[in-house]
Amino acid sequence: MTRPRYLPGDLAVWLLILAELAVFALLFVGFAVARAFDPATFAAGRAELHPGVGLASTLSLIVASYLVATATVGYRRGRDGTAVRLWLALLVSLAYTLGKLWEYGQLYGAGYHLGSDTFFMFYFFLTFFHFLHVVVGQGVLLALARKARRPWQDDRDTNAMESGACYWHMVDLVWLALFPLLYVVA
Amino acid sequence: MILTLMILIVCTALPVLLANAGLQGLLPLVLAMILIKAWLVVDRFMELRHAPRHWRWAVQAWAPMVVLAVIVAGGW
Amino acid sequence: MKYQSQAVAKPYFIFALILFAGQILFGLILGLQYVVGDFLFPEIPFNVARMVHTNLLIVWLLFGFMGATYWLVPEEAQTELHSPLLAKVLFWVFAVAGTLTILGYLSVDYATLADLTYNNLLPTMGREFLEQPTITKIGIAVVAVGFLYNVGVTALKGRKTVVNIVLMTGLFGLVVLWLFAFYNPSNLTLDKYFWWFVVHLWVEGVWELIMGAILAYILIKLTGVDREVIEKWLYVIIAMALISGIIGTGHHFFWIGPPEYWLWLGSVFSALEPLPFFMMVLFAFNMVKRRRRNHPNKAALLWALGTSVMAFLGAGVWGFLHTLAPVNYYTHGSQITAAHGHMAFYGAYVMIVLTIISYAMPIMRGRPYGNSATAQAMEIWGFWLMTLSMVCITLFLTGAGVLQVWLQRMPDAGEALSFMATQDRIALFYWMRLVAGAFFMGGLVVYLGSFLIKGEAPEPALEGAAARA
Amino acid sequence: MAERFTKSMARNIYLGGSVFFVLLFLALTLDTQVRAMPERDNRELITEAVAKGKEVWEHNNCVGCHTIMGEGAYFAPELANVFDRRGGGDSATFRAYLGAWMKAMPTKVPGRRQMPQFNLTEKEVDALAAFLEWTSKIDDNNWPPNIEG
Repeated sequence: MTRPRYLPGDLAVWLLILAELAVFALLFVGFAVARAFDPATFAAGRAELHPGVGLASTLSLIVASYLVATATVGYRRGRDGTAVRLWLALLVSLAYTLGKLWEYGQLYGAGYHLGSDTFFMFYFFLTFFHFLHVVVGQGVLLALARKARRPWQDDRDTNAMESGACYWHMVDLVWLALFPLLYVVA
Repeated sequence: MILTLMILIVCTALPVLLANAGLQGLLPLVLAMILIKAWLVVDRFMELRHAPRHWRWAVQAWAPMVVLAVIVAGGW
Repeated sequence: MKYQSQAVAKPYFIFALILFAGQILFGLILGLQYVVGDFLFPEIPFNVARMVHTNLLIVWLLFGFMGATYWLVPEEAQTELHSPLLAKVLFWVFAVAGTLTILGYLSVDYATLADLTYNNLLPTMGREFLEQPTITKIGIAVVAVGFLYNVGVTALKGRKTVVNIVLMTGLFGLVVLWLFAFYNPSNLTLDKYFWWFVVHLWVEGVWELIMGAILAYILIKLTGVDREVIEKWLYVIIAMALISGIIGTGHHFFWIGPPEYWLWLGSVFSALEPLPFFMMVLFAFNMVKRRRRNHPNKAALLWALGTSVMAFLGAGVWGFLHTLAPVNYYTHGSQITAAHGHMAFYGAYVMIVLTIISYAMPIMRGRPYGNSATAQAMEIWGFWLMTLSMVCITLFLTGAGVLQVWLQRMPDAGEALSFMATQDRIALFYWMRLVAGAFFMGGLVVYLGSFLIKGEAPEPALEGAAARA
Repeated sequence: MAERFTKSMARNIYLGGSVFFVLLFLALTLDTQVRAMPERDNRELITEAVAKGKEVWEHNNCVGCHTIMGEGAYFAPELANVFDRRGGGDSATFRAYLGAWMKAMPTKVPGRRQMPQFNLTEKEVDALAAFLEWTSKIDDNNWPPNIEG
């Protein structure tokens, strides 16, 4: 038996997601073009980053995304534990936030900023722009977790839940491309 | 879902570990990993596997387009 | 007309159209001066004519926005305007101040005007589009605050529709951003940076909210589509406008001193600026396709659809043409900028004001279903004449711009033509633009003439409308 | 394939999106103004004469015909680099050129674009020259592409 095809979440959120993905895609292309013009600067800049922190950030976002995904499925089916999963996801994602802040502190202490060179311009803008998205996502998770804490109701707002979750996964998706581009490819 | 998570973790860690081990020429692997991870996130986590096809492909197309554009634009 | 106080919009619309005619007249003078350099010199030098042309545009659009607001806020809020008297007083204050300012431009030279108005106490004059004497700028601020208070109170005491919320947000932003007009530091780069807070964040920011709200209101009225549907699209469209447009300000920071990262940010975000305009086209045509009534005011519907298309072409497509930094490096400050400016202002803002006038004026003149078929036919002639003329103006200026870039900007230092030599070489395009401008004036005359035709559209039969849906 | 599309979600995106991008824009403005601009706009070179020159520039509505850094009317030549174009990058040469130019206006050549006679004093011409010289030294990402502007 096939279920009718169904888009999780709100159309408005999907329009936003498409727009955001387009912005990030254009920024990635810009990054690649700039890198082609000046590979030495980019290689030197990359050497200053901390791949360990980057890796840990990635893992924290993936795990959080997993928790959000299972929370959404559970919520739709009326299972318990949605709130717990969302709180856990929020907690896990804090590893990303703290890691990023630590790395900003390190780099800033070493004298790097938005205007240092083209690599750091992209590094700071891309990661900070993404960082802000994560912070917004964390706010969304917080709101959803508080909402889900309330006892089971018939009129569960699966629209809000799925919309928030998809936004969060979009943030994760962007990072999955951003992380290797910035930290790994040498 | 838990399987998806496992694959995502492996795909993320693998290039980093290999790079740390001093291997060169990892770019194709890194890009392939991006594609696999994006596929899983979109289809499983976002649950677009069951979404109307045009939505599924619109979002699924993103990662390949980025990878392709990066390859072309960067002349890699 | 559902509420008596909506009628205060009428003088605003009439005065707006008078200033519009003045704007086009001075546009023709400018177009002629481009090819006959000493035309009207020294009585009306180019800089004066241009100042009158652009300032009239801004002021008449503000009159149009105000009229539109006085018209639709009470109706949306389902209540009478807080103070029709205040609206009338502010109309006369603004009209007199505006007229005096224009007369000032024309009667004394600019330096004298600056001295007469004590510009040295708070120097704000002599910057593009902000040429108004400081006292006029203060006047605009005062009128705007009074206006905002009047409609704000009205909107708050009545029904809070999305149209009203978005419109009020846009107007509030308009007033707040106007305050940057008073900041004029000695540092030119700083001056320009915040000057764009007025200019860009008006036309590619808050004005888009105003435009979106008016368009949504018109579509609700003309198509009978459920308000709920139109309102959520309005939200999404203006969200896109702000998401792309705010950082999109960066495309003005390329060559005036701010750091290099604006080259990237400005390019990327303004590449998305056509998106909200494109959505507006889809939105308008979709709503019309799904219409549940056939409103007999065909002219208003044509204006509404035309606005969405021309705004997309002028602001979206022509903006994108030269917004990427590597392209803009060559086109910045060329006739391509002028081409984009003309079509964008006409398509987005002139046409939205003419749309609401086309809908509201007949009602205020006691013709609830629109003007007679003859008057509408004439108005539609005006629409096509003006719109096609503007398309031609834009194409000719684009041609001039491309040639200018080719001759003056692209070659290396030794081989590039000087500015004036280039101007001579592209004179043919300027002549053609002038002809197109004359046709535009013709279109405007036809359009204004349609107001003189008597009679009204008959009340529509109900069944016909239902059958279409 | 029912799609859900709610007004409340659209509103959240509008409000959230606007606040997000306004804050981001303000953060970038802060970085531009506080960190970057002092290195690029030579603000330490803004003398009294330069400031006075900007006033002369504004009081005579020069931007009504000319462009400066590409902004203004497109009727007369770009002036952000006129110091290099007409003065060859030398202050005294440029000052002499500007003084002679301002005196000679209008040319009254029939059919040609005319520049008004502004009756500037010697001091005002000095200030204007200082302003245009300072302007030519702003780091504007190497615009215009060539000396013709």
